[in-house]
Amino acid sequence: MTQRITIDPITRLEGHGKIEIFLDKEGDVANTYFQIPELRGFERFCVGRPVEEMPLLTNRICGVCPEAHHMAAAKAADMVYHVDPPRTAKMLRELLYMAFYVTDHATHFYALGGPDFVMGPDAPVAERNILGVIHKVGLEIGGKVIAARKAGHNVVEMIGGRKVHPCTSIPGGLTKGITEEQRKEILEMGKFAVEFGQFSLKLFNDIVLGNKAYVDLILGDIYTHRTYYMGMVDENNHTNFYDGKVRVVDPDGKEFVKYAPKDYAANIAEHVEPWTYLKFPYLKGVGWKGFVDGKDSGVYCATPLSRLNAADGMATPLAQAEYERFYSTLGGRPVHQRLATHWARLIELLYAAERWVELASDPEVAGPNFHTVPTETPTEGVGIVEAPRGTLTHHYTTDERGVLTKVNLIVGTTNNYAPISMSIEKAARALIKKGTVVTEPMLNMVEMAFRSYDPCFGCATHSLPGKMPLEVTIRDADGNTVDVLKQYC
Amino acid sequence: MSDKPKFAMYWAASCGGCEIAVLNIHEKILDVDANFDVVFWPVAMDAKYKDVEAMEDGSILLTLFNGGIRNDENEHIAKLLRRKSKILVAFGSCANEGCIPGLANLSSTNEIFDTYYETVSTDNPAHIRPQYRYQMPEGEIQIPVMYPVLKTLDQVVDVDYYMPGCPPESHQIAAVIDLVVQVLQGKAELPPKGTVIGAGGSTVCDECNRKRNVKTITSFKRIFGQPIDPELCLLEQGIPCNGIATRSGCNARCPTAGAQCIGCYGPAEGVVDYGARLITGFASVIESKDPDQIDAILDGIPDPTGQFYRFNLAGSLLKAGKPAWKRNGGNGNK
Amino acid sequence: MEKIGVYVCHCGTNIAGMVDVQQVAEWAAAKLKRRGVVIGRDYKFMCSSLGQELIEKDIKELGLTRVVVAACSPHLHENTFRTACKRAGLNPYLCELVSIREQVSWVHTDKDQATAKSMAVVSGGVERVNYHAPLEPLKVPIHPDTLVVGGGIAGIQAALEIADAGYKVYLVEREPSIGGHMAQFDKTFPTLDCAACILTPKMVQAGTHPNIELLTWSEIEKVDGYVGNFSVTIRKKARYIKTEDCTGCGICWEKCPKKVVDDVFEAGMGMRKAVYTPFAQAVPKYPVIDRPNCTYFIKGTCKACEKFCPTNAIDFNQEDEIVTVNVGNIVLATGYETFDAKRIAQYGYGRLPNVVTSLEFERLCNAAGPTNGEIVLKDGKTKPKAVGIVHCVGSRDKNYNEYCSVICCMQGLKFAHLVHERTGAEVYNFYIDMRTPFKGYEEFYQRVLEEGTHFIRGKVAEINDAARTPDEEGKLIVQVEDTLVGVQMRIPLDMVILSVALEPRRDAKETAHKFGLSCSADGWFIEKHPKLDPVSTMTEGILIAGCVQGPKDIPATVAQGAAAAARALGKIHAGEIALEPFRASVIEEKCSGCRICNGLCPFNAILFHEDRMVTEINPALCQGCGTCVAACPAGAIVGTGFSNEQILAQIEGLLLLNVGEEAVPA
Amino acid sequence: MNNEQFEPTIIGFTCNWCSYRAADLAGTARMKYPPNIRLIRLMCSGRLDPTFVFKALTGGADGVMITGCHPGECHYLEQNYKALRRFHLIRRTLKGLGVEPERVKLVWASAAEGVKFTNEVKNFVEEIRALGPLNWGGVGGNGHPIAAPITEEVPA
Repeated sequence: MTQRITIDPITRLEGHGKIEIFLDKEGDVANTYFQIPELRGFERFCVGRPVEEMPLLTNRICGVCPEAHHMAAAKAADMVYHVDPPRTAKMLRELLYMAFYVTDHATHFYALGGPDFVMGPDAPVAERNILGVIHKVGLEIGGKVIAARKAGHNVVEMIGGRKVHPCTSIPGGLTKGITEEQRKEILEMGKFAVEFGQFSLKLFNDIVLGNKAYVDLILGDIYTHRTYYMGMVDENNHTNFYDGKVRVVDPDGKEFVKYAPKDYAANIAEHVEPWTYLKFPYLKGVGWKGFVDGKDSGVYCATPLSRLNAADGMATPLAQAEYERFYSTLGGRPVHQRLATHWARLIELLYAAERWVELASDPEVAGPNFHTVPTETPTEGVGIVEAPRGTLTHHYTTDERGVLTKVNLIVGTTNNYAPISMSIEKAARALIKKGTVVTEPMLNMVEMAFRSYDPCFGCATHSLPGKMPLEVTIRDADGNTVDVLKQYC
Repeated sequence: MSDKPKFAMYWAASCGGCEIAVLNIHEKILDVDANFDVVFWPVAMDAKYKDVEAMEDGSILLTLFNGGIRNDENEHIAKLLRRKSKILVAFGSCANEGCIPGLANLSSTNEIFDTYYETVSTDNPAHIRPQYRYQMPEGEIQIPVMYPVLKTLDQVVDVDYYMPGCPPESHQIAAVIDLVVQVLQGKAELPPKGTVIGAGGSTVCDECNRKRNVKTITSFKRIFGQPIDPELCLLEQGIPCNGIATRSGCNARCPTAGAQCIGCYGPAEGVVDYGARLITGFASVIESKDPDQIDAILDGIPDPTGQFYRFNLAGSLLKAGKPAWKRNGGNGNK
Repeated sequence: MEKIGVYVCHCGTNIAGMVDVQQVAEWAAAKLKRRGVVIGRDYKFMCSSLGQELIEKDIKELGLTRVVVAACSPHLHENTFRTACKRAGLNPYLCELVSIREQVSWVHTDKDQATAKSMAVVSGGVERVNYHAPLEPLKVPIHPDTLVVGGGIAGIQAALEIADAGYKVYLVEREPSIGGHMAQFDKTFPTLDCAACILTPKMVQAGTHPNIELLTWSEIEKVDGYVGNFSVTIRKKARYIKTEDCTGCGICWEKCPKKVVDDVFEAGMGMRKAVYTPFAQAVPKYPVIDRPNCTYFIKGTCKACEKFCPTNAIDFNQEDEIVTVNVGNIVLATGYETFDAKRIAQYGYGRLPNVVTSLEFERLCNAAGPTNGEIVLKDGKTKPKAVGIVHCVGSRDKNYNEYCSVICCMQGLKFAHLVHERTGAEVYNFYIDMRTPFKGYEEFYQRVLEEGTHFIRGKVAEINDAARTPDEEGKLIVQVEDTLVGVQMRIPLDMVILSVALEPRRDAKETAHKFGLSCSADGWFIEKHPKLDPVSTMTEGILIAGCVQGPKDIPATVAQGAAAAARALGKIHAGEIALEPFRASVIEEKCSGCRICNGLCPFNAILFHEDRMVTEINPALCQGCGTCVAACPAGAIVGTGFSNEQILAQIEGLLLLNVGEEAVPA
Repeated sequence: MNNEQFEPTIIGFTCNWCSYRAADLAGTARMKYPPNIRLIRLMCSGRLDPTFVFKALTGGADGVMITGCHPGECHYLEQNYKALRRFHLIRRTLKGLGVEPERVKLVWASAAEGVKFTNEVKNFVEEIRALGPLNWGGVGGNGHPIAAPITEEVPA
């Protein structure tokens, strides 16, 4: 006799999932498959386009983090033309990027990941969303969230020309600078962002860390994986989102490798499975051993948590303090508990806000010298930034006119495809046992595993059109379908 | 359930920028909450697909549909929402004209696979390609079938209104929400079916403050190749700015920011083929009567096809629908 | 939905012979119902009054709102059918004439294919006409003054006709005097009356006519405007003569020390002075000073003319004068030039002194010419004993001009007669074909035959002075094959006259461009219709007369001059003209002021309002070419008569059979 | 394609003042050319909107012939040069779209050149025949009459 299990779809992540769960004779989980169902083909159709369009075209890979693609593309294009943008240009780009980080992390914590904690995993569905959060924490705080996002978007617009899909980065710098007035305005907004960062961490303290159940949940085994961690660092091995080298630490927190963008292909490879459109990146130096964690598996993770694990500290004081509190609370680096990612994310938010203020305080950011005209013949370039959802790599080759002949992209969430699959399977195994009647809150806890990565399949599916419908199919040992649950959002 | 009119927003093959643009109306989002019962909005709230199926046809008042139609699942839900919605709005460039992902219509499915699964960083000695149906030890699993071309929403279902932009500008979204709210309160009328909403009736130049003269083009230049005069029309500086043919409504954001318009708002009112308008606009004012010289000048546009159809390819005369479908590996008789 | 009537013409067998017209009509009625076709008829001659009545009847009885006629080229009968619709109360522009004769039945050879194509053409018309809109012709007032360009017999005739009717004429001539080529001739065929005797009275008339303003020694600089309302800029070249004081007494050219070869009027056969009138009866009588040759202008001293001028009419400080005149119509009668015989080296022209061109010979036998009418050799005294006349020099010749210059045969006969009469010499006509149509010409041919002139049918191969036999010594030898008897001949002669071709003016293309006309491949101006409208051009208000339209003799030239005048007079009398209402206009809300179109109009019909940042089109200046409509990137410019909707629909219609009738929704 | 010879469909855009009259002249002179071409009369080649070319190719034409007055002889003085420029850019764009640029041809023919017109049509028909049919079917994107949406389901 086969049990019918109803499961609600994974939502509130910027993308959808298609999960196949197979049960064995005992009705335990035998295997799960997490599939990405679509392919968009940017690598193909960007070929033939002029390279200076990449910051505009690749924006459209992901409307959630277009700024990340805009920056990675701009940096790759700089390298293609062998041009080093003037200091003002670099500062402007990073400033835009910091403002974006604040809005993006805020969006995730309050609208996507946050509700699990603010409302609690077992809160009624209708309330487990941003409106619910606002209702619970109060309109005044809701207003703060909205104000913070607004501030970030205003900066993105001032420097990037548009709120979504910025348009000002070109090989050698930007098409425009900012005025001194704008700088002051941006500085003020930055100060507000810092407050907001501190406030958000306090909220996390009170609601989450103050609640033992949540802390246990975070520290519980369901949400733990021992993998390698990746993140970009500056010359002091402090987290940096815009520029630097990519550092990877092993499950014990020891540096495994630190590579410059141009060497990415020597360190990262992508594994292909026939049952999904998306590829599985892994550490070349370790090799692909399948969906397993541990030191011998090339599977790595690139998330806010990973970035903290991969760095020796934060480059700004307030964030550094939180960084230390984070590890002392959770028992030292590296932290393997995925749910801690939400906390790490807030620490990054604070860092971004502080960096925002730093940059906006330097008058040179409003200087007139925001572009260097490229003079060299274009050839090849790699641009890497830390997207909120993981290390983002753009690699271009062009002909002598700067028209693309080769494009390769390894995108934020993609880095985490393997670990996400593992987390889902682990959660499923923990939850679906011998005919358990699966409850909605319990399933939301599966989703929480998923959601901690803040997976963005707009990004991951850069190679895919849009979002993944979630389809959970549960089958018995004979392969008969016990139930198919389709969710097209 | 409240008796407020029902609102839904869905993303098919899109980047999510449209959702963000909607979130970016900031306080206005509370108006949506106040005036609508949001029944379906994947990015912002939990939702049950089966609930949507269970709804009466036409019971959703307003659905903003963004994203293009890349596979059978996209088309399936497009049809479902069409059935359930009184007003279906093609929201954003993807749903309107295919947007950047529509550039995929230049290549066949296999060409896309052969590129993506063989990149420099890909470890694929067996040249594995995704299988729509695949036999695992535990049983067969499937992934949706990718269409040979990306289609626009009105190529698969009947569309009531079109709202262009990549993404639509937040102030335009806010304006449309105001309008709908006013209609709900009986203070305003809905525009006729098929109307383009949340945009202007002219082209970007209409909102662009750059100085303009009688146009003649002696050469085309790349945006990064030289200093740009911040005052003068970009096209007159030789920068192939698409503003002349692109629908107004964005406040000429890109030209104002010193970047050429790339055309995300699509064709102006009543235009049949967006690219054709640009071709004729650019070509008509080339300053030469000599074929060779004309060619030399046109060499300044390294990628005419991308230049003229960047956002519009899936909605263009030549690359839309059946023929391209066939050419890209689909069965032309479909 | 429109109610469309489709009418397919048999044109006797012209169409019906190659197209199953009945099938086409029935197909349209059946298959194009859903596109609005309510009736499809075929008829023997749609353009006949009965055919037109058929349409009118249906319009009234079936309430047709659109009409498609499939017949001959719209250039022939578009108006016919529009007028028919108008009579029946349907706006004429709701009628579309599609061509299945010139473009189907006459050019195709397979009846099935021709019938299929006709269907396509008809459905194209049906789709198109669905998008037609009622239009009203554009009324333009006609300025009563007229400009005549060219003071030859054609121009003079046209000018006199109009002036006599009481309207003002500006007669512009490039040379110092009117008269043109005819003034250079001695006799005119076939009547042999003296050219001067019949021409000079007309010249005087023109010169003194109160309604004619002569502008000789003048050239057209620029033409603006449109029919009814041209504004023409004319350069009056400096004469260095105060015409108000000059009496034309002639003392100045008597006294002028500088002799110049006159290669215009005397065709290089005679001399003139640096201050001169081309000929005695010149009109106007005032001379001009030929600046490049005038000693004073070259050396800075002389002024003989000034010293002796009894009325102090000489003025070395005169400068070119620019005048602008406004006229409603323009008659172009700029005439022709003669073929340069040097181009045919084997005829020895320019090398052999006694090989002369027809024009030179005209001067030679002209009583007022360099030899006072004595036909003598280059030595100036010897009378020729044998003279040859070579026809078609530069005409009917693939290497030069393929056309026939029309006048050469009669001119050759005329010369033969004159030579015979004045020298008694033997005369040989070397011809390809003798062409003597028209009144009295053939009789003249007979007369010359009877005078004993030799006619040798054959194209002259070579003319040289390389004697082979004693009797050839000092002679010109003409080598020719008499193709009638098939023998090669060497004919020793004293003088050979080359009947050189008439060619378009060297600057014909420039002139055409100035006036917005088009030239044929040969360079002659193209008339509106070769048969039915040989005096009008494609450009409303600009008429052509004389050889500018193609080679012709004096009677034909005079007739065409008069015809052109009549045309102009008709318009002037009507006071206004109705123009095809095909015009472009800007939809202001759509115009973004991008200024793409601003530089595209050669007629300056497009203006830009800086204040409102929008473009506007002046309908009176717009010629309806549609270039701006096609160019507007915003689709903000619309054109009546050839709108996007109409053309796109016509494309769909033409391709209907390719995609299947059902593809087009009702 | 079956083995019987391919009969291309060609849309020809003619200028009211020159090439259309050249076509008339070809007719009055009873010159012969294949029936594959169907003519549309424009007032001037300058009226040629690239949309017309794309429309024709999308609507079932295998080739498009653009004709106008010879350079310098345009009835509207110089509008044919605008057609020339557009023609060049149309060809470049078609190439990128995967359509052989040779399917669009520009021919200058004066009102007097009935013979030239006839020969150009003959040649072009053969050129297109050699290229084979344009597998472009008949569907356009922006809601024009023939642009019927595709609604076929693909089995998942």
